[in-house]
Amino acid sequence: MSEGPYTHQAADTAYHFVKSALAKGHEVPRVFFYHDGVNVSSRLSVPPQDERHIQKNWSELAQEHGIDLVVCIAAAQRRGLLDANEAERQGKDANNIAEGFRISGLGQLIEMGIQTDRLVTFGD
Amino acid sequence: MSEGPYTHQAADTAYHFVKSALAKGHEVPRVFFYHDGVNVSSRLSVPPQDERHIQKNWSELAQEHGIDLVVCIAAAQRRGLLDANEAERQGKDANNIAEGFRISGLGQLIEMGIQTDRLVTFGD
Amino acid sequence: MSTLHTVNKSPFTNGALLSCLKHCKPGDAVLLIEDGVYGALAGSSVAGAVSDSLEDVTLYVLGGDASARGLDDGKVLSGAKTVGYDGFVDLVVDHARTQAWL
Amino acid sequence: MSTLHTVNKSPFTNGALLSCLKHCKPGDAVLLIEDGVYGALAGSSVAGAVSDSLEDVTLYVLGGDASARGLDDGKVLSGAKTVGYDGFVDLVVDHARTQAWL
Amino acid sequence: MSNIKKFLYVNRKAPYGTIYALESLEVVLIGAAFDQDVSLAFLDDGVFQLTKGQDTGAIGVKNFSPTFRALGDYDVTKLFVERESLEERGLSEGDLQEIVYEDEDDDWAEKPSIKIVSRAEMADIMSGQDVVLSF
Amino acid sequence: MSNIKKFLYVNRKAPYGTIYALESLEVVLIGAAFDQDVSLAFLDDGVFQLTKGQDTGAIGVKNFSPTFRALGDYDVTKLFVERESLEERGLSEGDLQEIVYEDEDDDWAEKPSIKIVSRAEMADIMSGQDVVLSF
Repeated sequence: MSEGPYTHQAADTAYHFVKSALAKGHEVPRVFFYHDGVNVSSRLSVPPQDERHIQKNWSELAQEHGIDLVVCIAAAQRRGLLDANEAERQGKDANNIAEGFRISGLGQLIEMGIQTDRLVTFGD
Repeated sequence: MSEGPYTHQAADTAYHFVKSALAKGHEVPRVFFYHDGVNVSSRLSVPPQDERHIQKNWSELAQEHGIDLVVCIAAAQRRGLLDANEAERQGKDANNIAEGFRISGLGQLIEMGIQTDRLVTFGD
Repeated sequence: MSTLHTVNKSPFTNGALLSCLKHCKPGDAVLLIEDGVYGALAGSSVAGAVSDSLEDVTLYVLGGDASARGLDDGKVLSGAKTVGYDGFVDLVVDHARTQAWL
Repeated sequence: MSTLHTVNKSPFTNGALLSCLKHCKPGDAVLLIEDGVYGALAGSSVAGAVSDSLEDVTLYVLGGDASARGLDDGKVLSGAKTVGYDGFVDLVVDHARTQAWL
Repeated sequence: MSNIKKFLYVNRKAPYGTIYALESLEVVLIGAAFDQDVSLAFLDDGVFQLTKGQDTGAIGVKNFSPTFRALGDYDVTKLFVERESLEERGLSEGDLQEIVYEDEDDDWAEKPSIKIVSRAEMADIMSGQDVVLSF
Repeated sequence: MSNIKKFLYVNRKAPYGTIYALESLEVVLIGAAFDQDVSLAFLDDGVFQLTKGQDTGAIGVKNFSPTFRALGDYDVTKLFVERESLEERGLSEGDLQEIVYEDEDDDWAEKPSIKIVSRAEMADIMSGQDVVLSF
């Protein structure tokens, strides 16, 4: 997932794709958020009432199906996405990563390329 | 300013442009951050040591020259950029807007279109 | 085994679709998603180039994206096949790899 | 009074530069910035179309963006003028309005 | 009167794939309160914003195309659409939704807001503005 | 050996205007630790990533083009560049920086990492991969 929420449709398309794959009985072990895709993980997003809530949709889907939502640490740091540990380590007074997302390295992407049968990229 | 930091060069180009305009004696009363441009205002950004710090560059330039840095409230809410007031109003447990940026409405953009001699857009 | 290519940009603004078609192997599939669905418009300035490639390549259009943009079946190139998100999943399974033309 | 147009996309990927040139009035200026500077490459597949428009329009290239991309003066279309950020500011002042082709 | 400026909103991007079309419309709606001389330009992929029959149900994104029909109530009545852009996309005026306004200077007669213009006319419209906002 | 997959990193975007080229390189560097069969493809505007003489001083952005020359140390030695993409941009191989690696199977002889290929060869390279990552 390579693009941010609302700005590009990629986060929506990926969500519908993953839902369909799960409904068909496929396994989706991990979604890796890279580039502006890391912005999907912010729990501070407040979309208008009549719009979908992209972060919540992902968090709920992940909880229901045990998907590992990984946010790339390098991409996230640049763009101001931090979890509590990272915030403390960087001396920042706040953090903004939503439940269900975890911060880790690019190796988590490569690992999936090695272990899974298919890898699909959504982005801009 | 219509695009986010690091992902697109727009925030850098706008910064250099504004610096040059000020150096030449022009007035730059306001910079309006819209679309993904609102992401520039996050104080949680931690770029690598050898990269420029886009948010800090803007905050410092604004403080030095009295520029009004306005972050569009509607665009910011969607994308998870909140100041302390907004966070409280929305029931969020954290906020992330940096000093020197203030959240306000789109009228602040139109107003500049009316009052200034020139309006320049940087984006994607 | 063949490749599924995805294209998500309008061919009137961005070169991704034409570049993709030039790199397809016979038997590959191209799935148009998001703004990419405009690549299936009949009667457009790129329709000829797209149609020509259909000899070797199967063209799919993500139906939800087409409907969102007001592209009904009458406006879509004959030969293009409409699929849903579940069809997208099947295409990924049925091809050895998926290449996104971002 | 004339218009300053800014273009920040590569013309090999995106249609912004060609659309911009088709909407210029005689006396307008086009400033290539960011990835737009590739539009000033001599000998490219779009160089002819760009050169043709230089009869009516003045073409500027933001020097810092050209240097960043390894475009030295020898690679740039003759007729294109290189400016710095301060020249960019002057161009904005010297034209009645600035239109960004995003 | 001296404070009335000519504002042009330039729309060159398709709807839904990116948010620019929607967020452009949000600026237009807020801007309408400022009583300026407002025009909207639709060219290149921007013409896709006005196609009729948009149904976003399957992609889970809000369909904002009906909002264009409300622009007349905000006194936004000049929507210029470029003919060449339509033609390149295999579209004609009939593929666009009908958008009308009530003309208060003509006994509230209902008139079309969309005006199809040539590329040369679009260039003239652009060059006659005080402020150009691009999306 | 059964765990060795063919990874292709596809680079189609210019450097600096957007971050994709830089963040692609970051994936390549991390990915090199996994001992897979790695190739990089440069086509369309991606060929601009490899031009020589890049000097980012005036734009205040980090020049990452020297990093390509370090790829050999990470055993990333197959950089395929599409000839047609170069030609459309008025470029030739001489406009690209020289990138070499030391071949351990050939007494550490220095060999070029960049290989110019035709569009048809690029299509063959793409179709022979297990995993394709696009930037």
